Amino acid sequence: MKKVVANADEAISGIQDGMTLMLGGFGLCGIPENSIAALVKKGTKRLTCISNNAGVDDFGIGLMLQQKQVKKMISSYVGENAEFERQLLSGELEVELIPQGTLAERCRAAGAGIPAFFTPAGFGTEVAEGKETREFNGKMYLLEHAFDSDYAIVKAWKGDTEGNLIFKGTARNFNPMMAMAGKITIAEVEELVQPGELDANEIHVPGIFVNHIFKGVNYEKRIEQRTVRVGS
Amino acid sequence: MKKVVANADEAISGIQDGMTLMLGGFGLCGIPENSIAALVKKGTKRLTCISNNAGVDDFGIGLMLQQKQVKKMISSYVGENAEFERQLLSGELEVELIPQGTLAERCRAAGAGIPAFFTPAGFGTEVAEGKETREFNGKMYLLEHAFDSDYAIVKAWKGDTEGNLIFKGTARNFNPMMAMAGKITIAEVEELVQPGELDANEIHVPGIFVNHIFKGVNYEKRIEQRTVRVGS
Amino acid sequence: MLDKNGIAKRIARELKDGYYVNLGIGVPTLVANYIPEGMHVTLQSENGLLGMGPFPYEHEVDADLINAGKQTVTTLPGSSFFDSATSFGMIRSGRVDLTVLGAMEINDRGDIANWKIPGKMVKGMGGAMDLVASAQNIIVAMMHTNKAGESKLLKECTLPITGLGCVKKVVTDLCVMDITERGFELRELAPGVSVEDVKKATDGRLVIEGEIRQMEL
Amino acid sequence: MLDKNGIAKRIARELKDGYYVNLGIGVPTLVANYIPEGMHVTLQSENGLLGMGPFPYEHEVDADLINAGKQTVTTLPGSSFFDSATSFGMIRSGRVDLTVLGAMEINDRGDIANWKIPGKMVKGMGGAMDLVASAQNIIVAMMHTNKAGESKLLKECTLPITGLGCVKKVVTDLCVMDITERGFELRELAPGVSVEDVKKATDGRLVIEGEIRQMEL
Repeated sequence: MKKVVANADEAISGIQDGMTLMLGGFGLCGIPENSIAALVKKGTKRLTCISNNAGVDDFGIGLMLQQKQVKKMISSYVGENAEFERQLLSGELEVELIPQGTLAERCRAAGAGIPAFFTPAGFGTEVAEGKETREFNGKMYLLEHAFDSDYAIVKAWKGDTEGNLIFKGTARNFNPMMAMAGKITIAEVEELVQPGELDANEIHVPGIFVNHIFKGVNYEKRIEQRTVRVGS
Repeated sequence: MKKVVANADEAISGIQDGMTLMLGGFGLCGIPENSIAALVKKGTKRLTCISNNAGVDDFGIGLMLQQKQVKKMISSYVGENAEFERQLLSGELEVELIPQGTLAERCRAAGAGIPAFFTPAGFGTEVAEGKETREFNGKMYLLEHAFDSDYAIVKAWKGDTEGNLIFKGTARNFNPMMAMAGKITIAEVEELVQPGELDANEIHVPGIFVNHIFKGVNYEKRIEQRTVRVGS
Repeated sequence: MLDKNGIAKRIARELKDGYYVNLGIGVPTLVANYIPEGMHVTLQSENGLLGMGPFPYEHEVDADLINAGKQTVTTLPGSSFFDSATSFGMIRSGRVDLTVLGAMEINDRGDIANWKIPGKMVKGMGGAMDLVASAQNIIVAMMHTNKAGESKLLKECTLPITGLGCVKKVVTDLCVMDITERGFELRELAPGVSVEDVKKATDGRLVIEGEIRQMEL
Repeated sequence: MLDKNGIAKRIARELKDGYYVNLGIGVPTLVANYIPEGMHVTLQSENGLLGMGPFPYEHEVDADLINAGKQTVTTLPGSSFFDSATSFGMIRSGRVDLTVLGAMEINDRGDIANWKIPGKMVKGMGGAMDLVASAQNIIVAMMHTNKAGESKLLKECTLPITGLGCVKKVVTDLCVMDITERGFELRELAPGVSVEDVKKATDGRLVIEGEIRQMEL
C-alpha cells in the first residue's frame, strides 16, 4: 500500500467525470496548484467542487472553470471571477452558497463520522429553506449534513511517506478537514520527507486519512490582495 | 485581562460547591495534578466531574473521591478504584457512563458551538434509552448533546501567557476539546513561556479558549501500567 | 457627520483590554487603526488566525499568511494558526468578545442584511452568517442612508436577511444607537448632527429618551 | 484447540499490507506479536496515537506515552499524536481497516456484548461502543465457551448489548466463523477440533456447508 505517487497526474488518475471533489484553500492561499493543473490537463468534466472559493479567472479553480469542467460549485464566496459569473448567469454552472463555518463543519463532520449536526448559521435566512430547525437553550439552529465527496484534494507544507501532514500559516484553512473528509484523499506537499522526520506532536492530519501523497512542483502561490506598508 | 495566575489555588478560586467541571486526562496520563490537589485542599463539594476516568484510589480524581467531593462522575470507564466502587454501591455517588468517542465529541461540540449531533455509538444499547434516533444512509444514529460545564481544567506541556497550549504525546487526549469546551478554562502547564516563544503553527489550543493559566509544580505523572521489555 | 474613519474611531471606544475581536471587511477593518495605546486587543481572522498583525513590509510578504479579506498580513508574538472548523468553532461558541460588521440594511429588531442584492451577481455570504448567528456582541458600522438618501435603518429589511435579531448596536455617520426591544435607541450624536437629522434619516422605530450625548472620539 | 496466542496468530492472518488496525485489550493485543515480517501494519490506539510501537525499554518509559490499555508504549517513525475527538473521528469515519475485540457474548446476527455484567460493578464501555458501531471490519477474539462450559455464541445475548449486528467474523479456541444473514458459518477448524465439537459448543444458528478447512497458523 504505497501512498507516495510520482506526481499530480498519477494522484488524480482515478478521478472520473461527474465526481464530487473537495479542494482545499481559502482564496488562492493553500490551494492544490499541481492537482488543479493536472485536472485541467486531463479534462475531467461535470465535476462538483466543494471549495470555499472558486479561484480567480486565471488561477486556482478558475482554470477549471475556463475549461468548463465544473458543473456545480459549493462554496461560501465566489466573487473575483468574471468567467464564473458568465457561466452562472448563462446557466452553464450551478452554485450552492453555504455559510463558511457551516462549510467547514460539514467537512469536519464527514471526517469525524458525524452524519448531521445543528448549527445556528443561517437560521431565518434563505439558507434555512427546507431545513429542519430546532431550539436549544432558547436559540434556534438548523440541521446540516456531512458532505459526501469522492475525492478530497489538499495542499500541505510538509508531509511524510506515511501521509502525515503539516500546514503552514493560514494556508491551513480548509485543508485539514477536507483531508479527513474525502472518501479518497490526495495531498500535495512542498516537502516530502521520510517517516520520523516530522515531530509526532506537530502533525495536523494523521496519515490514516491520506491515500495518495506527492511532492508538488513549481508553486506559484499567487497573492490575491498584496497589501503592504511602507518602510522596512 | 491577565490570564496568568500564580498557582492552582488562585486558578480554582472561582470554583463553587455544586459546579460541573471537566477534567482532562486519560487514565492518569495528562491529568491536571496541581488543580486537583488545590480542589482537594479547598474542599469544594457536590461536584459533577466530566472526565474519561475517575483516577485511582490515591491519585487523580480518586483524591477528590476520598474526600467525598464528587456527587456525580460522567465518564467512559471507571475501573481501578475501590473507593469509587464503594461510594457507587452505597449510593453516595452517581455515575453516568458514556461511550468514549461520544464523550470526546460532546466536549468538542461544546467548544465548537454545536448544540447537538448524531453519532452511531450506543445505538441499540441501553445508552440509547430515551434518545432520539435517526437513520442516515441506511445506518442508525443517536442524537447527542454538547456538554454544559462551568469550568474545564486541563494540563498542557507548554503554554504561553496568552493562553496558547501545546500538549505532549498521548497526554493530549481529552485536554484540547475540554479546554475549548469550558465556560471558564483553567490550564496548568509544565512550561510557561512568553508570547512568541511557541511556534504559531504548532499550537494545539489557541489562547482565546483559555481564561487562567499557571505553571504547575512537582508533577508526579504516575504510571498506571508500567509495561517494559527487557534489554536496552 | 462622521467619515469612515470617524465611525471606526468611535467603534474603537467599545474595545476593552483583553478583548478578542473580529473585524469585517471595509469600515470595520479600520477599527484596528484606533486601538487605544496600551490596550491589549487580539484580532481574529476567521480563515484561521488569532493575533493578526499589521500589513507586512515588502520583504515580509508571505503568500501563506493572509486575512479573511485575502490581504497579506503579519503575525504578532502570541499568534496562533488553526483550521477553519476550529476558527468557526470559537466564533460559534462565543469566544469572540466583539464582532464589527458592515451592513446594507438593518431593522429595528436587530436583523441584518449584508450579503445579497436580488438581481445582482451573488458572491456569497462568506463567514457573515456564522458571525451574526453566533456573536454575543455585534456592532454594525454603516452609513445611515444610501446614495439615494434613503434610510438603511428600517422597519423591515428589504434585502435577503443574513441573520435575525443579532445586532445590538449600530454606529453610523450620524449617531450611535442601541437596538433594544423598543427599536433604535439614540445614545450619541455625531458632531454637527441634530436629533432631527437622525429622525429624518431613520425609517425604523426610533426611541429618543434620556440623555443623548455628543459623541466623543 | 487454540490457546490465546493461537487465536491471536490466526487473526494476524487477516492482516493486509497497509492496514490500520485497532486492537482491543486482552487477546486482541497479542495480535501485534504476529504481524508477518515485512508487512506494514499501523496500530491505532484510541486515546490518540497512530503508529504504536512495542513496550519501551526501561530507560524509554514515558508517562506521557501510553496506549488505550494505559500501558506504557513507544512510537515508531511516522507515528502521530492527536486528541480523542480526532481519534474517534477516524474510527467513526471508517478509516480503521480492522478492529479486533474481545467479547463476553455474541449472537448469530453479529450483536456483541462485552461491557457489562448485571449485578457486578460496571466499569464502563470505554471506546467499545464507538468501535463496534463504526468499524466496517470487526473480528471478535474469544473463547467459544465460558468457564461453566456454556456457549458464548448465542441465539440471543443475555448480557447488555454493546452494539448491534456489527461482528463479521469470530475466531475462537475452536474455529473460525463468518457471521452472515444465515448465522454462524463455520469456515475453519482449529487443530484437533471436530465439527461435532463446534456444534456442541455453539448455541446460535450454525451453518455447516461447503469446504471447512483446517486452520493454518
